[in-house]
Order: sequence, then C-alpha cells, then structure tokens
Amino acid sequence: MTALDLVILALVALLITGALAAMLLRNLLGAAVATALVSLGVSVFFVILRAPDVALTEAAVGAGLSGLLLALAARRLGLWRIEVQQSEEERQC
Amino acid sequence: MLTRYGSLLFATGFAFLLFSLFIALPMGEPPTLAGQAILNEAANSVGAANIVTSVVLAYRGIDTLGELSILFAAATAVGLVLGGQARAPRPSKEDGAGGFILQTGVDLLFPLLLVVGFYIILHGHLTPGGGFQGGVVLAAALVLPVLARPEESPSPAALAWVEGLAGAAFIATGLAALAYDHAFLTPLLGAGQLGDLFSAGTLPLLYLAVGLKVGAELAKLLLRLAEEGPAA
Amino acid sequence: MSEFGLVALLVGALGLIAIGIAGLVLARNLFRLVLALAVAEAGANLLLVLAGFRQGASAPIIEGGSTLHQVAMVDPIPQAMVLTAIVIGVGVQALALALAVRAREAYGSLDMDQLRARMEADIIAAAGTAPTTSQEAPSGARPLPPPLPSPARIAAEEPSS
Amino acid sequence: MIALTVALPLLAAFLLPLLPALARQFLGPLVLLAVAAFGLCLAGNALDAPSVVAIGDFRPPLGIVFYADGVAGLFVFAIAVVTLLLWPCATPNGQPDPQITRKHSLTLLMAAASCALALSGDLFNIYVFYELAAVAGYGLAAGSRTPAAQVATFRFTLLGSLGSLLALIGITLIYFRAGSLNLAHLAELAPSTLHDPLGLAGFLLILLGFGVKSELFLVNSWAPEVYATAESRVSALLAGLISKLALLAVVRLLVLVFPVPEASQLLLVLGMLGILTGELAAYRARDFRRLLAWSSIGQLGAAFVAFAIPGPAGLMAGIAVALHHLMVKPALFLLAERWGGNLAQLAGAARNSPIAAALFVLFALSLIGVPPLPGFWAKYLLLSGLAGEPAGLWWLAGLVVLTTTVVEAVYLFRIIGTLYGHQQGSVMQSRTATTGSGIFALLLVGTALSAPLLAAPLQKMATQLADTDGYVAQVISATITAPQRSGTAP
Repeated sequence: MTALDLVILALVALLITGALAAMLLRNLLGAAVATALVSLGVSVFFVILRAPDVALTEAAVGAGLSGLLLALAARRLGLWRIEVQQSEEERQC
Repeated sequence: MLTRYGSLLFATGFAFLLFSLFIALPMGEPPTLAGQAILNEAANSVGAANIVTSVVLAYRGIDTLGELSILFAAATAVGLVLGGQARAPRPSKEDGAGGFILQTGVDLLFPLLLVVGFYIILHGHLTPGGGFQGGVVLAAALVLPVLARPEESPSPAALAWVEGLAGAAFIATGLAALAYDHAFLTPLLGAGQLGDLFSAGTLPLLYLAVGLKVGAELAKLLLRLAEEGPAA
Repeated sequence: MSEFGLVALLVGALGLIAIGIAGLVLARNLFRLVLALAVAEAGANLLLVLAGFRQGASAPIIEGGSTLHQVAMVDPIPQAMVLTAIVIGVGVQALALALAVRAREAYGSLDMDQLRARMEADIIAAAGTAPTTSQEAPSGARPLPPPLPSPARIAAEEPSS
Repeated sequence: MIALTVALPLLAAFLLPLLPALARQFLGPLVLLAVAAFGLCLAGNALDAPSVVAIGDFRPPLGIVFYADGVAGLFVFAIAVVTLLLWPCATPNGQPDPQITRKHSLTLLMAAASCALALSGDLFNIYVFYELAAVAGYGLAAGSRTPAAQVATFRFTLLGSLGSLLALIGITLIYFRAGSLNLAHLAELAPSTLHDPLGLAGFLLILLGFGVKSELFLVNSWAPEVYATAESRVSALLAGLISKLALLAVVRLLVLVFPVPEASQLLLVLGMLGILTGELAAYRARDFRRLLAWSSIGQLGAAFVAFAIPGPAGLMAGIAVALHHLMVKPALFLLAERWGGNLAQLAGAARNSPIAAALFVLFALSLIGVPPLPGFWAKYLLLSGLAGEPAGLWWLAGLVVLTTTVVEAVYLFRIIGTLYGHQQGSVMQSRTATTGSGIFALLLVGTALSAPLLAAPLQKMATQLADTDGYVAQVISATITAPQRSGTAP
C-alpha cells in the first residue's frame, strides 16, 4: 500500500460521507454544498487518473457552475430562509 | 415504510451487482483498441498536442456538436419554462450596490477573467482545458458584475446573438469541409507544427466557437435563475 | 497506484452511484432529487474515466512537440466522453431546477407526493372527468390556459413565503 | 448528404431566434422539407446498397460513422413528414403563442436528433443524440406551461436522466470490455468479448436506459402523466416519433452486437408485460389522452415483441408495427387536441364533427387490425413471426397479442359507441387538428391500398437491417485502410 493509496482511501471515505450528507442533511443549502464538494473530490480523482482535462471541467462545471446554479435556484425556492425550510422539511427523509 | 427499505435494498443490490461485474474487468489494463489507435496516429493526422482535444473536436466532433445542441436545448427549455423574455434582476433590498469593495473587486476581476477564459479556450489544443472550461470562465466573467451592479446585466439579446452565431460557426466550419470534398466536420488547414499555437488546423477555431457558445449559454442560464422570482 | 487503490476508486464510484440512485428513489423533495442526480452522475463519470485508466501511463498530452517520443498514455476516448457527459449533466440540472422553481411557485410545495396529488387533481379537472366540472367550461379548453399566470396560481404561492 | 439531414436542422435551430419574424415562419418547414427529400433519396439509394459516411474522414473504429440503410432512410423521411404535420402552431384557443420560436427551435433540435439516432453507427454518439432528443422533449413537454405539465415534466426529466445514467453505465461496461464504440467493430468483437453475462448486463442497462423513451415496461410511468398534461402535438411527437427512434437504436444494438437468445427473450418478456399493462390500463382509463398513452405503451410492447423475434421475419414485423403506430398514434393525439380529455363528453360528437368521428373509426379499426387496413398486416406479420418460433414463451406472446386485441376492440368500440350515441356532449372546434389527422388518414389508406407493392421494399429493408455481415463489411470497407488492431482483449 503506497502513500497514493492512502490518499485515495481517505478521499473515497470523504466522498461517500459527502454524498450521504447531500442525501441526509436537513438543511438543503448545506446539502447543495456537500454535492459541490463531492464534485470537487471526484475532480481530484480525475487528476490521479491522468485526466487533467476532465478534472478541470469537473471542477469548473461540476463544482463551480453547478454549485452556483444550485445556490441560485435555492434562493428562488426560498431555501435560504430557515423557517420556510423547516416547515417544508418536516416529512423529508 | 416497506417500500423505503425495499428501495434501499434494491440500490445496495444494484451497487453490489455492478461491483461484481466491474471487478471481473481488467482494472488498469483496459483493451482500448480504438483508443490506442487514436493515440498512435492523432499527433500526425490532427496535430493537436492535447489528444483529448483531437478526440473531442476531430474524431468525435459530431458528439460535441450534439452536446452544444443539448446545452442550447436546455437553455431554450429553461427560457420556455421560466417564461417571457429575460428581465434584469431587481436591485436588491440593501439598495443595489454590493458595496465599494465588491464593485472594485469585480471591476478588476472582469478583464482578468476574460483574458483567462480566452487563454484557456485558445490553448485547448496544447494544454488541458479548452472550450468548455474556458466557456465556464467566460460565463463567470459575464455574471460576476451582476452581483455588484444588478442593474447592469448583459443584454439577453447580445447573448442570444453570440450563442446563435457561435453555434452556426461550428456547423459552418464543418460544412466548409464538404466544399473541399471531405466529409462533414473534417478538420481543414493542415495539421501544422505540433505544439504551436497555430497548429491543428481548424481545431482552435472550433474550440473558440464552442467556448463562446458555452459561455453565452451558461451565462444565460445563470442569469435566468438569478432573477428574483415572485416566490423569493 | 496499486491494485488496491483501483478497487478503492471503483468502490467510491459505485458508492456514489448507489447513494445517488437510492436518493432518486427515496427522496421526495424536488431539490433533493436534483442533488441525488448530480451525485449519481459524478459517480458514473468517475466510473467512465476509470474504464480508460492504464497503469503507469501518462496523461494523453504530448509534451516537447515531438511525435517520435512515444510513451504509454491513458485512453483519451473515455475522457472525451466524460467531458460530454458533464456538460450534458449540467444542462439537464438547470432545466430540472427551473421546473422545480415553477412547480413551487404554482403549487407552493416542494414535496413530490403533494405535487403529484395536485397534478392529478388538475389533470382530472382539465379532462372534466370529475363530477364537479361545470358545463359552461368546454372540456378541451382547460388543458391549455393562456400562458399568463392566473390569479389562482399567484394566490396559491403566497402562504408559503 | 447523410450528415446534412442532421446538420441543417441544427443550424436552423441555432439561427431561428436571430431571424426576422417573417423568416422564422418559413425556415423550419423548409428545412424539414429538404430533410424529407434527403430521406427519400437515402431510402431509394439504400435499396441498391446502403451508404456509409465517416464523419470527419476518420476511419471507422476511430471516428464516427453514419450508416444509411433502407430503414434509416425511411425513418428520416418519416421524421421530417411527421414533424412537419405536428409543427407547433398557435394555441387551440387561437391566440398567438409568444413562446412559439422557442418551441420551433426545440422541435427542430428534436428532428435533428431523431435523424442522427436513425443514422448513427456509434454507441456513444447514439447516447448523445438520444439525450438531445430527450432534453428537447422535456422542454416541449413543459411547453404547455400549466403547473401540472411542469410537475409531470419534472418527473419525466428525472426518470429520463436516471435512464441515461443507466445507459451510460452500460456503455462504460461495453467499452471497458471490448475497447470500441463503433457498432460494426463491436459486432466483430462481440462473439469473443461481449456474449457473456457481463456484456448482457451492459445490454440490459442500455435497454432500460433507452427504454424510458420507448415506453418500455418498468420505466414508462412518465408517459400517462406527460401525455395528459403536454400539448397534444407534443404528445404525438413523443409517442409517435421519439419512441420509435429510441427503439430503432436498441434494435440496431440487438441485431449487430447481441444476436443471442438471452437478449431476445429479455426483449420478449418486457414487451409482453408492456402489452398487458398498457392495454389493461387503457381499458380502465376514463380520460382520452391517458387512454391513448396506455394504448401507446401496449403498442410499443408489441413492437418490442416483434423485434425480439430473431431473423428478418421479426424485423419486418417490427418495422410494420412501428410504422403503423407512427401513423395512427399522432393522428389520434391530433383528434384528442380537437376533442379534449373526457371520454363521457364525447357523446354524440359524430353529429357535430362527422369527419373527425369517421377518422377516429378508421384509426380504431386499423389499431384493432381489421383486414384491409395496415394494422391488420402489422398484426399478421407479428403473429406469423411468433408462430414460426418454437412453442413456449413465443406462443405465449402470440396468445397475449391475440387476447389484448379483444381488450383493444372493447375499449375502442366503447368510444365509437359514445361518439355515435344519442346523448349530447360539448365538443371543441379545431380545424387544423382535423386536417392534420386527415392527412395521416390518407397516408393510412394509401398504405392499405398499396400494401402488396410495399411488401417487397419492406422485406428488402428488413433483410438489410438483419444483415450483420453486410453492415460490418460496408462500414469497414468505407475506410481508407483496414483498421489497425493493436493487441487483443486480454
């Protein structure tokens, strides 16, 4: 087991945690941030897998742009306000 | 409740099934018949140092055309769903200006982002990056000033012209090959010297079209979602 | 990278796909559904790049400007495919978000079950199969109201915000 | 010329928002007419020999090829004609639609994507254009701008994206195993690499993915909701056209790469379940559009069953079923645009609109399969194909088709009874819809009259579609040099 393997293992654990957080966090804005973090983690894997083009794209599109889209949509959906969210999150998994 | 556990079981089973399938594959030693053939000849026949660019724009150019069309379709569909013409976002409640520091920062960033965006696009055939990545930077450059001065958003009509003409330019470059008795989307102008800025024939031009189209498209999407909807 | 690292990457990619699909099946909040799709897509992209990876190979970019200098490179085709898939994914995501925004504005909810119930009621009302439909409203006129938001829709979104 | 069928509509779609208002009206239909002409040429030429073009002049396993055989040419022609007949126009209320340019753009994108689906010979290219057709479809489905349509489209989008995700995983699996994406190259590689559980799993994933649009059992729950809420023309496009093109992509994969019994039986079982669920749900439907949606699911199930039959006989039956559905279902949706949803309110409609009622009777009879009409020939080919196979699942499928024909007859005659009944209902007027479905009726009758003449070309097309060796030879010989095989799969 090399150092790279350890890095990969740690990142995989982080990714899975991030994905679970994106699915389970009560706060939807936090969940969106977790999703962007997952994309960022995946783009690190692309660097490790010798795919710099894909890594750049995933970081720019998957993490940056899609995160921005999610944040803007969350604002229009009124998810930035806590009280609205709680009433809507009552029966959410 | 039962369906919930059933679904979880299904997802776990699906993942396990995929795992048992993929673990049987030669991890790290793929067959790559077509891929290896491209690696062997791309440098000579296309002339782009970045072979992924050769694949994206030359070997699988029509995939990229389809992808641009998908982005265009998505932007059109978002316009259709959100309705009407794009309107400028209302000045925010703290009375418009996002503060002196934000405004100055954006003023400094805007030209910088433009330069970086075009650099990434035009070096797409040499280094990692290209139309998509550069296009995202361009979109960011267009959208950032809106944060500082909500009243000065780029005109939707100008964005529509850029995206329409850039898309048409991509197809026109492809059609130009027909005039020279080549198939649709054949790269023209020769391969050039590998590693030069002016190499790989029409590929940098195609990437420029891609970058402009992606930039305009994404800026449009962001601006539409940034509008203050009645519910917000 | 050892065999172990590759297997760990595979587990990571499949884990993301599984979590994303489970989220797609289980979640009921529209926003959460979009997030689940994004997570699953990230996993699928990782899987695709993994399919082109070759041990000890370099990135598919020729350095030094010489074609004679041949080193083993990873497969460029899956990388080009992933580039396409990422951009497609963000387009679909924007569309889904726009639809969610409109659904929320119209029905005042983000809960898929509630929204489906409202939609079901609307379809029945539009088709005129419900006994309450009045005679003066011709059945065919209802499914396609003029594109302007009706007062009823604006009223419906008020209580939520 | 082959690539133009895709490039021209795309170009027109990009430029449409920039043109002056007058040019916007005519550009789309003109381009579609040109595509229809190209399609006829392609189909005519292909009856002699299929033509191949390597996009970008790269030899096939490296680049992407478009392969135009008879079926592809026929479908390109059908795409252009059907899209032209269903071209979005002012809302039924007669008001001009401010969003019309966007709808025109999306319709053109959808037509281009459909042509590419019919022609493409590359697995990932098929995926990309399938996605394009899908995204344009989402946009159009939400185009009626009612809240119900937006909720239905959201579910459609998510289910469609889940399907695309599965298809992408399937493509990854196949690429990882075989190392190529070109269908001809895969056909050569398949016996040694893909005819095992792994390859079949890849096929199943792609089948489920593309099955979303072709209303395959398990992944069709979007159809009744979307067809009930979208504009009728859009429902007609999705049910009539896009479903067939997704089906054609699956069939090419099945014929070229997976000609194994397991794959066929998979299609057969899913198709059978589709027929059963579709027709039984249609029997219970009280809403005209949803009835059409469920019956569409049943019809496409029949097409899946037909394509599952190995050999040219099954392909011919499949093409016949698909083409018949392509003519009848859009016409019925156009009638739904005229009549609206509620079945009970159709009472006595025959007095107000005798022509539309007569057209409905014609289409219903063809759907049931009454002899001189094309529906009869489609069902006859399907049943004789099934009978030619060994007993067991195949005969069970034949039994299912026969039984559901009775169910179909019952619910369609129930509507005819209502139409010509004595009660009085209220009925909308929409002249263009009747004209459109009248043209479909003429096509249908024309097909019925020329059935003996059409049999030979159809047979030829089916043989071409089934000819794997011919496909491979044609694609590989289109290259400048023979494809280089660097090493074999370990």
